[in-house]
Amino acid sequence: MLDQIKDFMSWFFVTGDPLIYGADVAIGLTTVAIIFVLSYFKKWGWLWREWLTTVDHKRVGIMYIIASLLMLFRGGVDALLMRTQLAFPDMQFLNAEHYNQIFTTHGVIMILFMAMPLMFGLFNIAVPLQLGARDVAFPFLNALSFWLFFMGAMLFNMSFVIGGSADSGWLAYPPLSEMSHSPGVGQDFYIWGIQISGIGSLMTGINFIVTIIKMRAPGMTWSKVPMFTWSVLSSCITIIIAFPVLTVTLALLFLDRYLGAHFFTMDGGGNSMMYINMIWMWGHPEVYIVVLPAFGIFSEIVSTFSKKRLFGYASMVFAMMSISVMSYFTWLHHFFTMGSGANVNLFFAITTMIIAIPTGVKIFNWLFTMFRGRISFSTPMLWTIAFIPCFVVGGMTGVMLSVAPADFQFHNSYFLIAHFHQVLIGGVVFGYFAGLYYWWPKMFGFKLNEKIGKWAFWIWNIGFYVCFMPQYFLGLDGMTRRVSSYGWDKGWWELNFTSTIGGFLMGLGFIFQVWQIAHSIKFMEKDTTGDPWNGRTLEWSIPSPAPLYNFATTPVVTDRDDWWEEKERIAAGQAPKPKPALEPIHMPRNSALPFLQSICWFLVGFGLVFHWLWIAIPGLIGVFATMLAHSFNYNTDYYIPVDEIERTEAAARRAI
Amino acid sequence: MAHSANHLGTHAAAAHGAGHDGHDGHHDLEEMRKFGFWIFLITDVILFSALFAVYIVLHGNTAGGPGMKDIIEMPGIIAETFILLTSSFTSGLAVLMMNRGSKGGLIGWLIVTIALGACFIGLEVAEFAKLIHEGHTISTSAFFSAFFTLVGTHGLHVSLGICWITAVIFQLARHGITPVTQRKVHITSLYWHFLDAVWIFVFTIVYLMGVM
Amino acid sequence: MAQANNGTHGGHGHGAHGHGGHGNGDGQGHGSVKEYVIGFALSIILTIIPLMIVLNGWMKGAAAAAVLLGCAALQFAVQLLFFMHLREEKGPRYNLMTLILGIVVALTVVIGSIWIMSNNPMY
Amino acid sequence: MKNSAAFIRKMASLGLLAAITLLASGCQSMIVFDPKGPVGADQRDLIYFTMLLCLIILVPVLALTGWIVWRFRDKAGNDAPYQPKWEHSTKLEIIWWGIPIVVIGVLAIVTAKYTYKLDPAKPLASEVKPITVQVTSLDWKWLFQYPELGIATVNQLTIPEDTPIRFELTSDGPMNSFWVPQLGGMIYTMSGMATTLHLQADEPGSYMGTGANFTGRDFAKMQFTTKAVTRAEFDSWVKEVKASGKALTEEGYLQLAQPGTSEPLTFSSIPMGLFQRIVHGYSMSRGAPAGYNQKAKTLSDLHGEGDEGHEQPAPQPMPAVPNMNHTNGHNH
Ligand code: HEA
Ligand code: HEA
Ligand SMILES: [Cu+2]
Repeated sequence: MLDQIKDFMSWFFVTGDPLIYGADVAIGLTTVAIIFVLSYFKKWGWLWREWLTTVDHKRVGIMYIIASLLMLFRGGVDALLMRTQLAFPDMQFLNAEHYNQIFTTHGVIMILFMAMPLMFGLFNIAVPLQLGARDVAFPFLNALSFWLFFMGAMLFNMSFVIGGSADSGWLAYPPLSEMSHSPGVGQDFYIWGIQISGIGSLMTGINFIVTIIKMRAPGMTWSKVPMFTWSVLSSCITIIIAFPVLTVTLALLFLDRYLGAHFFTMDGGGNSMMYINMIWMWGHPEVYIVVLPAFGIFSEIVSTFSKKRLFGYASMVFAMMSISVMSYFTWLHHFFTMGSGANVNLFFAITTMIIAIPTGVKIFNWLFTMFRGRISFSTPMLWTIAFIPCFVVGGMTGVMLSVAPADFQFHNSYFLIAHFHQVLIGGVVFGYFAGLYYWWPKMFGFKLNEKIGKWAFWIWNIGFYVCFMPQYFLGLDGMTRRVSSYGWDKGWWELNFTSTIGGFLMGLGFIFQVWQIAHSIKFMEKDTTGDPWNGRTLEWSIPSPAPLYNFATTPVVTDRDDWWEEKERIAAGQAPKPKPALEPIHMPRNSALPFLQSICWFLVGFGLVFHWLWIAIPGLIGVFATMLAHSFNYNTDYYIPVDEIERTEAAARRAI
Repeated sequence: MAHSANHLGTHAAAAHGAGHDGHDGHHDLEEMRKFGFWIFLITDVILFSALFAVYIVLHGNTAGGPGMKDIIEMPGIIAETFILLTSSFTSGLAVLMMNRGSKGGLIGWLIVTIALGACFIGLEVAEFAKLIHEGHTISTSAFFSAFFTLVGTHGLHVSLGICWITAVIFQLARHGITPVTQRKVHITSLYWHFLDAVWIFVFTIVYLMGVM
Repeated sequence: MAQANNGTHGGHGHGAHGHGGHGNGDGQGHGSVKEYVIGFALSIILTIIPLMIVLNGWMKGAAAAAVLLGCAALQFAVQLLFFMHLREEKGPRYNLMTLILGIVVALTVVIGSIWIMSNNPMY
Repeated sequence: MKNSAAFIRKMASLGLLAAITLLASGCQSMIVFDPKGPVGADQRDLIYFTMLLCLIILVPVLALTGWIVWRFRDKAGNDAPYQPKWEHSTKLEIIWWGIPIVVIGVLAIVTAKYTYKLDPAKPLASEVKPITVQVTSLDWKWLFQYPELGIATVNQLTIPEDTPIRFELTSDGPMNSFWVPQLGGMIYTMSGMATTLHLQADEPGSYMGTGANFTGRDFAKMQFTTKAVTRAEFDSWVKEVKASGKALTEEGYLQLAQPGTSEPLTFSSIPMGLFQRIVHGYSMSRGAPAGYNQKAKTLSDLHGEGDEGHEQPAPQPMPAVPNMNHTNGHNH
C-alpha cells in the first residue's frame, strides 16, 4: 500500500530536480502565506464579495492585469533560464528534456497567458469608459471569460510541478506531440490549459464586438470612436475568426491522444501536415490579435502626449480593419519549407507582404501626429517612441522572412526568433506597458513614479537590443531554434553570451518596474483630477478611479476627441455641455457562477489530463448545472438609487 | 418608470429623456443579446468549416479499411434529413405562435421540435452504434476519425439544443411570454435553424458525395 | 441602443419610440405562416433534387458535385431568409456583415486547406 | 536650437553609417552569406536585395523619427510650428500609401521570379549527371542512402563537388527539416511522403548540416558534416565504404531507427528499396496503392519535372513486409 502511494506520488509529482523542489516549496509557502494573510486580516469575505464574484469590468480588468503580470514573471524566468543555458557552449545547467519544457512553456505562457490577458485587462479597463458605457455588453460572460482564462492558466502552470510540462514547442506539432512520441501528461495539460482559456478568449471577442457596436454613447458615430476602441474591435474580429479553428485543432489532437483517433498520427491515415496547416490558421492571426490593440494604445498616447489630434484617422481605421482581415490569408508563410510548391508559396508570400503596407501607413500617421505637435516625454510616451524603431526593424525582418525562397534560409533559425521577439516585445509588450502606465491612474487613482519608470524603460530597451540583435546574426550563422546546447566549434558563443546579458538586463528592467509599483503604492501620488495626462477621450472626464457605475449620467458625444474639445470650449469661456438630471442606474448583480463554473471546467480539464473520468464527469455536470442555474436566474440586476449616486459623486468632487 | 431606460449601456433614456415604457431598456438589452448570439453562431460556422476541411482532406485516408461508400446506409440518413428539416419548420411555427401571444401553441410546437430532434439523435446514435458494433471506431482510420468527429459534433450540438429548449420550456411555463423568455425562444430557434443548415452540408458533403 | 445604433445614419427616422411601440419588437415582421411554409417547401425540394441526382446517377463527377453544393448553398440561403429572417434587419446590417465575414472565412478555411494539402500529396 | 538639431542629425547619420558598416562586415562572416553552391548564392543575392529594399525605407523612417521627436519636443522656447488641429493631408497620405505599395510591388515581382527559380523540386542546370541521396530523419540522427551507389551513411554526408545532388527526403519519426546553410535553404522531412531538394557544392570543403525542425529530446544532436570533395576523392571514398564490409540490413535499419543518437557511420550496402518502404510504410494508410515496392513519389514527380537522370534499380519484391510502424514505439 505504502509503496503504491509512493509510486503514485513520484509519478504524479514532478521529481528529481532541485529547481522543481524549489518551485514546490515556493508554491507551498506562497499559498500558506496568502491563506494566512487573508485569514489574519479577515479578508475572505472581502475577497469573495469584491473580487471572486464581481462582474464589474474594471475589477475584472484589474484581475486580468495582475494575473498576466505574474505570468510575465513566470515566462520571463523561463526565458532567463534558457538564456543561462545558452550562454556558453556545452552548458550543463539544464538538461535537454528540461530545456524543451522550458521553451515550450515560455512560448505558451508569454503569448497565451501573458499577452492575451494583459490585452483583455486593458480592454476591460478602457473600452467601456471610452465608449461612455456603464459596463460591457455581457458583464456575466465577461467575468466567466476571466475565470476561464485564469483556470486554464492555472491548469497549464500546474504541469510544472504535477505530471510534467509539455515539451514539443509552443504549437505542439504532431507527430511529436502525439501519444507515440509524447506519452506523458504534459501535452494534455497544454491542450486543456489552452482550450479552457481559449473558450474565454472567444467569448471576450464576442463580448467586446457587441459592446462596441451597440453601446456607444449617444452621438458617438463611427467616425468619433476613439482609436483604441477601434483597435479592440479589429482585434476582436480577428479573435472570432481565428479562435474557433484553434478549438477544433486542439480538440482533434486530444482525440488522437485520448481515443486513439488518427487525425495527425503517422499511421492509420493521419496527416500531421493538416495540423500544421490548421494551427497556423489560428497562429498567424493570433499575433495580429495581440498587436492590434497595442497599435490602438499608441494612437491614444501619441496624440495625447503630442497635444495634437491623431493624424489620418480614417486611414488608421481602414489600415487596422484591413490588417485584421488580411491576417487570415497569410498563414502558410510559417511553413514555406513544407514543399507545397511554388504557386502556393508565392501566393502566401505576396499576401504576407501586403500587410506591410497598412502597417507602414500607421507608422507614418503616428510620426505625423507628432509632427507639429508638442511632445512631452512621460513614461507612456517613452514606450511609444521606443516602439517605432523597434517595430519597424522587426517588421522589416518580417518582410524579409516573407520572401519565400529566402525563408528557406531563415526558417526556424535564430533570425526568426529575433524577428518575432522584436515585434512581440517592441510591439506588444512595449505597447501594453505604455497602456498600463497610461491608464494606471484611472485604474487605481494614483500615478506611477516617473523616475523609476524611466530607469526601467531605459534598462528594458538597452537590454532588448543587446539580447535580440545578436540573434539575427546567430540565425544567419546557422543556429537553429530549440537547441538545448551547442558545441564550441560552432563559433556562436560570443553572440549567445551577449544575448544572455541582454536577457538579464530586461529582467533587471522588470525588477525596476516591480520596485516602481511598490514605491508608488507607498508614496502614493494621488490623481485628484481624474485627468492626469490632459487626456482627450471620455475616460478622462470622470474621477479616478472610476466609480462603480462609471458615468453618473450618460455623456452625449459631439466630437471626435470629445473630452478635449469640451475642455477647449470651457477654456474659451463657453458653457459646458448640460448634464441631465440623475436617474437610478441599472446594474448587473455580482454572481458566483462564473467562478464556480470555471472551477468545474478546471476539473474537467484536470480529469481528462489524467484520464480520471471520476473527476471529469462530475466537473462536466457542474458545468451544466451552473449554466442552468444562470439560465433560470431571473434576478440578475438591481438599481443604484439617485441619492447614492449623489453621495458618490460628491465624495469624488470633494477629493478634487 | 424611468428606471429601466437608464440601463447599463443602453442610452435611449439619456438621449430622449425619461418617461419611457419600462420594456424599452429590456428590449435593447435583449436585442443586444441576440446580436451576441448571432456572432457566436458565426464562430460556430467557422468551427464547422474547420471540421469540414479536415474531413475533406482526410476522407480518403482509410488505412486499408472501408470508406464512406462501404458503410453508408442511405435510408436512415434520408430519414434523419427530413426529420431535421421538419423540426426546423416546427421551431419556426413555435416562434409564430409566440408572436401571436399563444403560450400553449408556443410550448406545443417547441415540444414537437425537440421530439423531432430526439428522433434525429436516436437515428444517428443507432447509425453510430451499428458502425461501432461492426468494428469501425474513431481509431480505425483517419477517415473514421474525421467522420465520427464531424457528424458527432453536429449531433452534440443538436443534443445540447434539445436540453436547452427543454430548459426554455420550463421557463416559459413559469414566467410566460416576457421579453426575456421571448429572446430565449428567438435564440434557440436561431440555433436550431442553424443546425439544420449545417446538417445540409453534412448531408451533401459526407453522405451524398460519399456515395457518388 | 437606438441612438448608438443610428450613429452612422445620424439619427434616422425612428428614435427609441420608433420601435418602442411594440413591446417585443420582434413580433411584427418576423414571418408569417405563408413564409414558413414556402421556406419549408423550398428546403424539401432542394433536398430531393440532389438526392435524386445521386440515387439515380443522373450526373457524375464535377458536374454533380457542383449541383449538389449549389443546392446546399441555396438551402442555406433559404434557412437564412425564410427562417432566420436575415432580410428584416434594420439600420446598419451588422448581422449581415458578420455573416459575410464568417462565410468568407469558412470558405478560406476549406478551400485553402484543400489547395495546400493537395499540393502536399502523401504518396 | 538650429545647431543642436543639425548636430543630432549628424550624429544620427554617423550612427547609422556605423551600424551599416558593422552589419555589412558582420554579415561577411555569417555562413548564410558565405555560400558554396549555386542555390545558396542565389539565396544570398535575394537576401541582399530584400535587405537593401528594406533599408531604403528603414533608414529614412528612423531618421525621420529621430528628427521629429527632437524637433517637436515640448520645451520652453521651442520655435517649431505647433498645429494641434492639423489632422489630415490627402497629399501626404497618398505618399505613404503609395511608396510602400510600389516597394511591395517590386518585392513581389522579385519574389515571384526567385520562387520559381529556386523551387527546391527543380533540378539544377548542369552538364554533370546528378547523384541521388535519399535522406531519412530518424530519432535523433540522419540516414543518407546513395541508391545508385548502394551505400549509406549516418550523420555524415559526402558529396562530389560541382555535381547536382538530388535529395529525396522523408522521416521515420517526427517531422524535421534538412538544412545545409552554405549549400542552400532547407526543406521539411515528413513521414509518409518524400520531398525533393536540389543542391550543389561548388568547391570542396566541410559544411555544417543540421536539423531545423524540433523533434524532441536529442534534437540538438542531429547535426552532421557535409563534406564536399573532388570527384576523384569521392570515387575513392565510395570504394572505401564499399570495401568496409559493414552492410545495412533490414534489422539493422530497425535498430537504427530506435530513439537514440549516433556517431557517424558508413554502410557498404543497403537493402533494396528501403527508402521507398519507409515512405510507403506510412503513406499506405493514407490511400497509397498497395505493394511496398511502389516507388515513392516525390514532389517534383508531381509537378511534372525532374525525373530525368533519376534512374533507380527497380526494387525487387520482397517476401515479407516489414512493419515500419513498430520502429518508433507506438503505443497503439
Ligand atoms: C506581434 C507579433 C508579430 C507581428 C506584428 C509580425 C509581423 C510580421 N511577420 Fe511575423 N512572426 C511572429 C510574430 C509577429 N510577426 C511570430 C511569433 C512568428 C514565429 C512563430 C513561430 O514559428 O514560433 C513569426 C514568424 C513570421 C514568419 C515565418 C517565418 C518562418 O517560420 O520561417 C514570417 C514569414 O513571412 C513573418 C512575417 C511577418 C511580416 C511580413 C510581418 C508584418 O506584419 C510586418 C509589417 C511591418 C513593417 C514592414 C514595418 C513598418 C512598415 C513600414 C515602415 C512601411 C514600409 C515597408 C515596406 C514597404 C517593406 N513572421
Ligand atoms: C510575448 C511574447 C514573448 C516575450 C515577451 C518573450 C520574452 C523573452 N524571450 Fe521569448 N519566445 C516567445 C515569446 C516571447 N518571448 C515565443 C512564442 C517563443 C517560441 C517558443 C517555442 O520555440 O516554442 C520564444 C522563444 C524564445 C527563445 C528561443 C528558445 C529556443 O528556441 O531554444 C529565447 C532565447 O533566447 C527567448 C528569449 C526571451 C527573452 C530573453 C525574453 C525577455 O524579454 C524576458 C524578460 C525577462 C523577464 C521579464 C523576467 C524577469 C524575471 C526576473 C527579474 C526574475 C529573475 C529570477 C530568476 C532568474 C530566478 N524566447
Ligand atoms: Cu505569421
